[in-house]
Amino acid sequence: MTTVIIYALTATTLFSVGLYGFAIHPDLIRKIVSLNIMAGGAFLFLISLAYHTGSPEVDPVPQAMVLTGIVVTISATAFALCLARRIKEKTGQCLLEHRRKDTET
Amino acid sequence: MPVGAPPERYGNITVPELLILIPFTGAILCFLFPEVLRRLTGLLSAALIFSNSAILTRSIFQDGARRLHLGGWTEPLGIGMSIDGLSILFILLTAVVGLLVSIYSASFFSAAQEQVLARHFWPLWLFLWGALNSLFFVSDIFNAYVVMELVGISAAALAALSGTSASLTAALRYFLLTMAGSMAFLLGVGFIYARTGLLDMYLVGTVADGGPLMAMALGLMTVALIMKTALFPFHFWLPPAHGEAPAPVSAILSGLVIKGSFYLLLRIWFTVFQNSTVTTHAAALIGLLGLIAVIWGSYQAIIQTRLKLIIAYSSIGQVGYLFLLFPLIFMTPDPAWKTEAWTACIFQAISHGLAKAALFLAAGNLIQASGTDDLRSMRNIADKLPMTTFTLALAGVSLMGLPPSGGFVAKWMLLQSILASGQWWLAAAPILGGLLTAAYVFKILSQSFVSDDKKSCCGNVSFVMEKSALLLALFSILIGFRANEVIFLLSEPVFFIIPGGQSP
Amino acid sequence: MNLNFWLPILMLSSSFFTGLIIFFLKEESTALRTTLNLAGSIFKVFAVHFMAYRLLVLDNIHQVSFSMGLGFDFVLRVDFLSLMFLALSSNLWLVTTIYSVGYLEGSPNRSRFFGFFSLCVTASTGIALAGNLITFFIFYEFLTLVTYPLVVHRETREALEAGRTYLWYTILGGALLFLGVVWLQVITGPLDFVDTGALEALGREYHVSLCIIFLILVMGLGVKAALVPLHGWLPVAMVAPAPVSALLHAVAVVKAGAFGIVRVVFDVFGRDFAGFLGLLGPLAVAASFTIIFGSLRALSQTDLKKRLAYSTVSQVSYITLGTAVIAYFSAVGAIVHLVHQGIMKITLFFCAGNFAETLGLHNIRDLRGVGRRMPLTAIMFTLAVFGMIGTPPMAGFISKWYLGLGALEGGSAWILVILVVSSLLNSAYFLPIVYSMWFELPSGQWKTIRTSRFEAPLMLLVPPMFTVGAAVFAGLFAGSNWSPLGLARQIAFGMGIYP
Amino acid sequence: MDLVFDLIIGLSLAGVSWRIVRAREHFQAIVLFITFGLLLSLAWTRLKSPDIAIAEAAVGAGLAGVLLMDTLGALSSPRERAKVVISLKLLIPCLFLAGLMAYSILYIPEDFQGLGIVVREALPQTHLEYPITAVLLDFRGYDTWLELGVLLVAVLGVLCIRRTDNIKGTMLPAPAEPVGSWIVKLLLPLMVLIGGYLLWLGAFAPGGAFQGGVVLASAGVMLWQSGHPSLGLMPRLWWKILLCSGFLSFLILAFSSLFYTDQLLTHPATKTWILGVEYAATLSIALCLISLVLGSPARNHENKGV
Repeated sequence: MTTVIIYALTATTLFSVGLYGFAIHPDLIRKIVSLNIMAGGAFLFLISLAYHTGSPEVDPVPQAMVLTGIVVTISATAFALCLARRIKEKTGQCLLEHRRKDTET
Repeated sequence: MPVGAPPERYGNITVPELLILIPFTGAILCFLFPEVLRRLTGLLSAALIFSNSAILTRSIFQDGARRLHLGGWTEPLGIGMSIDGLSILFILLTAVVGLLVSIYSASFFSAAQEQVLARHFWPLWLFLWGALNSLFFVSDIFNAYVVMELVGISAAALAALSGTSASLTAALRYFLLTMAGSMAFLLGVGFIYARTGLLDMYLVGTVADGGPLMAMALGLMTVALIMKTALFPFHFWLPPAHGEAPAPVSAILSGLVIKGSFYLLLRIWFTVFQNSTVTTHAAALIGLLGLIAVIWGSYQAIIQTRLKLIIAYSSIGQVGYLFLLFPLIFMTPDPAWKTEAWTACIFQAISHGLAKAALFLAAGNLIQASGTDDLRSMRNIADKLPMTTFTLALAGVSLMGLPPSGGFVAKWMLLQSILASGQWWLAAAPILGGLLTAAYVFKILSQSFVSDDKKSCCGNVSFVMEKSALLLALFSILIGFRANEVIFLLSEPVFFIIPGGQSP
Repeated sequence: MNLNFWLPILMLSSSFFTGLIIFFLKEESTALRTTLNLAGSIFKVFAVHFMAYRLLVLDNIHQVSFSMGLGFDFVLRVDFLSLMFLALSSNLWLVTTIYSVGYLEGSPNRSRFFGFFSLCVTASTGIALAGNLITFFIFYEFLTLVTYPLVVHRETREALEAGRTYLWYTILGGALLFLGVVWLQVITGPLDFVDTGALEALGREYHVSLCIIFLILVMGLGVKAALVPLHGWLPVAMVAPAPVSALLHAVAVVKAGAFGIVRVVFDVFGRDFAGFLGLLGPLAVAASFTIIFGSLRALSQTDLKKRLAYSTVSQVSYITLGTAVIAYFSAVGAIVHLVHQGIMKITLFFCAGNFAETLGLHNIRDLRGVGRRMPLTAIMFTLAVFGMIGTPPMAGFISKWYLGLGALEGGSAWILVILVVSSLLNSAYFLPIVYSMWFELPSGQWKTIRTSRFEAPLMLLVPPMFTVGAAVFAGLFAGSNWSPLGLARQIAFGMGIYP
Repeated sequence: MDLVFDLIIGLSLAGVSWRIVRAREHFQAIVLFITFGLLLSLAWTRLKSPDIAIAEAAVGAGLAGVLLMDTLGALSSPRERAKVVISLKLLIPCLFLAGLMAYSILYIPEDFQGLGIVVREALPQTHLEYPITAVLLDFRGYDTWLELGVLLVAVLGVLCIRRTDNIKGTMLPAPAEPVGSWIVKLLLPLMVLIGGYLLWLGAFAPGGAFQGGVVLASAGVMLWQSGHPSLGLMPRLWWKILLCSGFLSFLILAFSSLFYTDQLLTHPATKTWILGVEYAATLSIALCLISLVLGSPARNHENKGV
């Protein structure tokens, strides 16, 4: 039980730290990294549950979910990074804040 | 009695799975085919999906809700799909908007400079359509997460379609927020699994009780979905994302995609958490946010000067109405009025979806004709594009909630249940919101009554584009006459649970 | 074919589809447009008379109702009151159409104008036919929508401003009405106009809510009926072309509000019950205040149409006033004034339009001696003015007479004072115009805007002749059963109001 | 002893994540992120989830690291300093959230069961012996299908942003100084072998389509980075078909299942099917990941405005 608690606590901490990072960083790449930390937290939470079934064998369903989740996250990350690079190419910046100037022109 | 899995009925031969298979097949084919064939494939798929949706609607209407077990594995082991009155309404909305938007796009993207866009539009749009359809069938919380990601990526890619720096930034902002929401949702799935060890919505619904784990899960999932639906404090991503995309994409995003996450929110609140104690404070808070959204969004719409931005801000306001449902359901004692509030909300979602899509398509016509969507370019269009002006007017009527449109039916029922529940503070939404809506709708329309001598107008707009926008606007009016059918679809025999304890 | 069902539908569609078709006509196809318009309006006039025959002589009940699925039905039902309003709107539509064809000859955007014009008439037909408050509300909002383009028809900055003011007022009124209607529905369930008395059956605990609902409803309707202080839109909306003002003031917008108040008091709450709740006194006071205020404001106007507008503010409130007194004569007076005010006011606006269109006269000062140049118009104007003031034997006299009798009968003698003061004020702001038209010398050369064989184009002369004739006959033959007064009496009887 | 180990992993994960957020330089943050991925793999090994450990090592630390580094190179000078201040306005809600979640975690039931038992009971009815593979491919095959869809859509999205239909054309030109080609020559066959082995293993032991695909993807990226042209030789249509192959195989399964059974995605009674699906999925995962990693816009501006 303690193991589960430790890892679950770590997981929620990671999620919160990731959220914090997501919120404070104006820079796109740091936002995306923070999102990946959040994802890591969510995955760790699921896996700590998988471990905690009492039986010697680990619950396969959360593991399968996390495998799926990892693929989804890497796809999303790659897509977001591609967008960020394109924005950099177009505007020379890598921030979300220059929006107003653009919409007016 | 708590409501578990719905009965399984196989009295007929309709195949709901086709609604997922056809768009996905279409998307793959569009991706593999050379460009000349893509448009044809897209239109063909759209027509097929539409006809299948219609058939399925009829079947649900006659035989009631359905439950599928994918792979032949029953829950909790496998993934289920559920098709009930609620999902079929959204499926039908998607089918109608989707078909007309597809027809519109076939013409919209045919201009030479747009062809490069068409190449990417068709596969992404069909993927999105398939993802939306599977979202409306969803009955498993982890599956919901995957589907949402599918919706999110394809929607963000579509939002970036026009490739301007503004649209790219808007798309990325939207996507990052969606992704953060998905993470929160996934963690919420974890919390639910930690409490119940289940993933199927209906099973969780029957087992789940209160407790910190469930409360946390509810909180995380609600915030996640609220972000994706662009409720008030999280609304900032919507106007640029919807305003900068090409017209058919805006129509899809505003009309359908935000409805998808709202649909999931309904499922989470009223299926997954049907028995756990939801605090009335949380519901009231959401209602308050909805109220603020109605007023703030409409106000912002009034002060915009670009047509598409007005329409986009209007989405924030109109979506706010949907969230009034929560305080109404959880703070109203009388089940009859709960049902009414419920119907009002769904009606609002549907009529807004139709009207908003029509407005964006009409805005697309305007842009194609005059090259800009500045409100001043609307002068003279009454002569050149009477059909488009008419579309704007009809859809505007529905948004304002004037009779006999769908929006009217929604606001009518909404106000009625607000008054019946005695929560007076909520009445500000339909009344004040209606006034503000009228203000920006007439801000648009009054321009078309001005003839300008400087004839900057007009390029030609194809017949198909004008007609498909007009049809959508007409539907948004006519749905007001079909309230009975909608109410029936949301009623007991067809719908799994009626929120508010009217279940048998 | 079941005429009881189809006749109301036909009434609505005769103008509705005319309007829709006209939208899609080319600007140049004047002949086709005029034909359509006239065909539609003539059809409507015949249909109304046929319906009147069937209702009054054959006692057929015309009713259309289908469910909207919202706990209420969409009901069209013809009773005496709606018949009267229908007769008014269909006849005046016909004359106004003729007038507008002449008036707008050669001006731009005529398809749009006539399209919305027909829709506007559809809306007021619907308001007349509505069998319950919800159906009434539907058409009431429709009316708002379709009159806006008419108000801004001239497309000038001023017109757009006026349109905006008009919208703010009417949409606000619509929202209030919406709130009231929904609230009433929540308390009582579906409530047709024929179910008068249902509210009385409710327990005492509802009385406060009912009072608030009444207030909200009257405020919502009062915007269109131009009850002070909700009248602000009306003088501004004068920028619209003359036929629009005429229609707006005589049958469409203002009258819709007044008609609504009549419906609410008589058919929804029931007059006695409203009186029991203590609602009629304040209503009467509000109406009286409006009457006096409107007249006073009219005195200070120098623009002819503006003066007429304030006169409308004042005159329409006679209807409200009559509604608010519990007396047979007041009821009859209120109902008959619906018609009388309509035909007199439309005449005045037609004449004002003639002055403006042929000689470019807008200001009252410019009207000096116009009686010599345009005698026919001036005569009609004078007759209508006398009607407005309430000189026998004009129609206006009948209304005022009945209202006065009612005031005495209802024991509210102060209303009599109001009537007298108002008549004096009416004379004060109308008679100087008449005087200067006939007895003063023109200040300079007349500039001619439009030349024609007569003093004005025939199309502009015949309609006011028709309406002023109606006003005279309504007064002269008031005793007949078929006069507006006769009908009003029957309506009162139908409502269970006896002398 | 385990407990101490757990605590160390937990604390270092939290510490590293905080360092990532607080890092001044982007480059530093990304290096730390790769460390973070490795630490996570460690945690997963500890939690008896070797499959995820493999996946994380290959994706979290490997592909994501390559992606981020690559992007960083394209976006800005990696040593660029970000302004990192602690914002209490944001920190306090986050701490509050963390506190709430920590509190609710204490309520995880002692006798938590999960779905493990149900899966084990149903396992004999499938043709697979390894439960995770069974969950992925059979019990929850729909999820896997949609996951392949997400991968494919991400590739489509990248193509859309790049405004091209030809994935190969978008790839970065091979670096001027390729990774030492001898390493590639040594590692590549090994990785392909490992990938295939993992795939084969998946039927009865840790491993499977996903892990195999990820390892193959890493091999492919390495191959490209080394300047080897082999990937570019594949015909365009084949590339496309392989991209779709996983999704397509599920689609075919779905259609055919409609004919012989009444439930979608029901596997037929032979093992061939399920293996075919798995192989197709492996290939398309590998190819999609390669396309995603290599298909981002070029760091040089030669393609600007395409």
